[in-house]
Amino acid sequence: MAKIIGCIGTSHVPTIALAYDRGRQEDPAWKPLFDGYKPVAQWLEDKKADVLVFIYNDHATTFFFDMYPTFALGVGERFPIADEGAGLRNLPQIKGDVDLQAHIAESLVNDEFDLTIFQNKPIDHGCASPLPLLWKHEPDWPGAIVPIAVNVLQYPLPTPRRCYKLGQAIRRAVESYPKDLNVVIVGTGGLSHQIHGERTGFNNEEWDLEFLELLQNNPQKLLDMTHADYVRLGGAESVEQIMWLAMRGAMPEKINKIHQNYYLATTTAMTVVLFEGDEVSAGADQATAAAAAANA
Amino acid sequence: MAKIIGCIGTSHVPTIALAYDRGRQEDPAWKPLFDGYKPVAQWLEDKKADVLVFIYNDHATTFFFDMYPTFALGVGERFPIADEGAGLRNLPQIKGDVDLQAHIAESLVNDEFDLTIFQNKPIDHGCASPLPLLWKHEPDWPGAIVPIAVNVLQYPLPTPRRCYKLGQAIRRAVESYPKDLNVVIVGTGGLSHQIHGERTGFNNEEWDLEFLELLQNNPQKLLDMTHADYVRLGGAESVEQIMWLAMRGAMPEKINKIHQNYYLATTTAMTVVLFEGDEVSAGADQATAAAAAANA
Amino acid sequence: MNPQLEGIENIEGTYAFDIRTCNRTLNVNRFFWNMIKAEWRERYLKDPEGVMTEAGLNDTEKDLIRKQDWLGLVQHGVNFFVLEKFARVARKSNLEVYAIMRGESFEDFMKTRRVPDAR
Amino acid sequence: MNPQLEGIENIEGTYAFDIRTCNRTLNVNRFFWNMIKAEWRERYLKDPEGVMTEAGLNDTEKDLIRKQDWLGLVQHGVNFFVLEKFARVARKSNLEVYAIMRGESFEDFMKTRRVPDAR
Ligand SMILES: [Fe+3]
Ligand SMILES: [Fe+3]
Repeated sequence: MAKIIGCIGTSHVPTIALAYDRGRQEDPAWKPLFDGYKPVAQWLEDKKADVLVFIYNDHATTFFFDMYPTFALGVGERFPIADEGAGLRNLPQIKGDVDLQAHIAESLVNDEFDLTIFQNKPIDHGCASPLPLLWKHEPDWPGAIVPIAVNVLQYPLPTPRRCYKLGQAIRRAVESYPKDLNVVIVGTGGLSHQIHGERTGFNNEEWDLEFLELLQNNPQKLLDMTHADYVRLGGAESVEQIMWLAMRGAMPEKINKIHQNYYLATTTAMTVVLFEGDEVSAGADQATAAAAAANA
Repeated sequence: MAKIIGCIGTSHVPTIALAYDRGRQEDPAWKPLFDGYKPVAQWLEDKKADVLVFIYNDHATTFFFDMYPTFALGVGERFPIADEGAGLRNLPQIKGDVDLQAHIAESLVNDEFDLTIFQNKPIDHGCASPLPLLWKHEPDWPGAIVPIAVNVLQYPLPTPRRCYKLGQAIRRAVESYPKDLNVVIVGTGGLSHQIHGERTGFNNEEWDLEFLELLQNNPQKLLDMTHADYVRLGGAESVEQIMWLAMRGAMPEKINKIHQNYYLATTTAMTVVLFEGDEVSAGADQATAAAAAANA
Repeated sequence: MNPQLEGIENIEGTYAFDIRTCNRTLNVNRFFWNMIKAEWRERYLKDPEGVMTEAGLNDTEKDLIRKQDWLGLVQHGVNFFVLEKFARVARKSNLEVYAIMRGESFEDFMKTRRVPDAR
Repeated sequence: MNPQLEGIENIEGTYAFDIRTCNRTLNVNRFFWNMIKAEWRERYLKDPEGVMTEAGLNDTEKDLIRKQDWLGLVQHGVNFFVLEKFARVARKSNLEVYAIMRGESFEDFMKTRRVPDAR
């Protein structure tokens, strides 16, 4: 059976892609960012991660507002990386796994998540910006992506609690897949930033660190907050951190932090964090999940 | 406050639109169909229905499979009626109500329904085929439509139970809208028919009548059935009857049948049925709903 | 396997259209879907081969279309509701397409209906 | 009122982009979104007025675009993420647009950042 071996929270600002493509890995202003991803990339390689379930948002690239989905899951063997106005990037097309993607879609829809299914469309920097920092990709990506796009652009957005429940359902979907695969859940976005209006440039390091602490140890508290609370505390675009709650929902109650890097250079608190499930508590969690499923 | 004054279940086969546009209202083969809608049209006029919440499906017209939504809600003051390959129909554009549509969208998303929001797109016969039989429309439609499209084309479809829950959430959405509006819920599709494969032409009148009976008096039984059960009993395309369950979910527990017409002429059991909530039981229902909301 | 479809394989003459099928047949489904656009219809009628090639269809698909093999197209994984758009362009009514899928003449098929005059 | 947005009106310099706004500004949002297509970008650069008219923009919108009034466009109801596509075509970096929205010179703005060299 497929299993979730850990989760990664990561920023996805286009700046990362830009600096990456320009080869700024050793530039003093950028080195702290890129170095922060190295232990995560190493962990993915060591643990032989086969699949990244990428919970990200489209930034009005793949989807326009004439048809904007709350949750959209991509199905395809390949996805081109989108041109967002500055031309194409020199990266291989993202790799998929149709059978796994279809299984997860079926599981989620039967579990009352009202997905939009997309196919044959280019994918936005929400996924493509951090991806090359996580996985080596010459000549090709070492594994498949399950792209799950979340609306964080056009209110109403899914509530923080709904995102967490999506993560719980993703866990059920992954764990019911019959092939032996090592799956990692990636939640993207944030941390604090605002990039529109006169409040542009807002950051809140104190809140960022509190968010990371709550995410690990008390996620329920983050689910009770409204979108307006996220906007107030972390800046308007930090509301995308609700995608980290989906990632968190896919993990057991107790998780251990393996690595964290926080780098607030200009406007976005660029962050990468890696968690594994707590081995000791995992058994108890599974029993709880089985009981919940039996009662459902 | 807005209130739901009744619900209508109706077939939506393109044949109805074709016969309507060709003026077959008095043709002996078609008269039983058209006459069957007259009491419903009269009721809508008498009751001064302001809004029809139209739970229908797109037939790969507005949406293509490169991006296919489970539930999609349309927002707009006007929607053109689609050309589905045979040219345009001579009907006024469908009328909307942006404030009401946005309210319902906000309410449903906050209630954990993962809508796709569509705008500025032509609408398919799933809505446009029965609409002119329900409402006079010269020079214009007398009220607004809230179009809610359900995926009944590409498996996985929303489960019967999920559709029913959607209806329950639509009721909460409508009843929390501050303007005084008379709202009617329309569920479309069916009844028995199959229009692909060697089994094309399948019908099952016995099941159709049982479905209508269960819909009114024991909808829970219909929620326990799988999509395969619907396909087996009513033919492959009759699975779209899950949209009648969404309609039913928006109504109180006890409903009274005001009118029914069942006309199986060629391949689809064309049906229209009108229900009102039972006045006596409605008070008790509302108390139950309030208690449920308080506990949520 | 989608549990909602359990047992569907035992229903004869029925082809469930799901994500897996659709992913395999997206091009040909799109080719038919495009028939809702007047410009595409006209181009197809003028140059069917050119438009089929432009749509990325393979030889099997082109052949099924040339023969207007409605049942074969459904079995190949085309969704009926995009096929229906093509029927308009091919000037076939739905009832005519239904008869062909059942392997019956149109008149024989209509005799099996309750109101054979409802056309 | 969306209860998830309660109190957002008290957060200064912030404009929640919702369905109601979007429905009012769909055309101009689409105009910017189209900048992800190379062909649209080229046509716009050659004939900005013609392409703005073709996109159905009103005079207010055209004027905001002519002036590259980034803050005005946001206040009008343009989503930042389509505006960002236009910034690429206008050869402005995001950081430059941020400075303009704050009403600061680029260098002054960068001085407020922790790593002013990260460009
Ligand atoms: Fe983002
Ligand atoms: Fe239908």
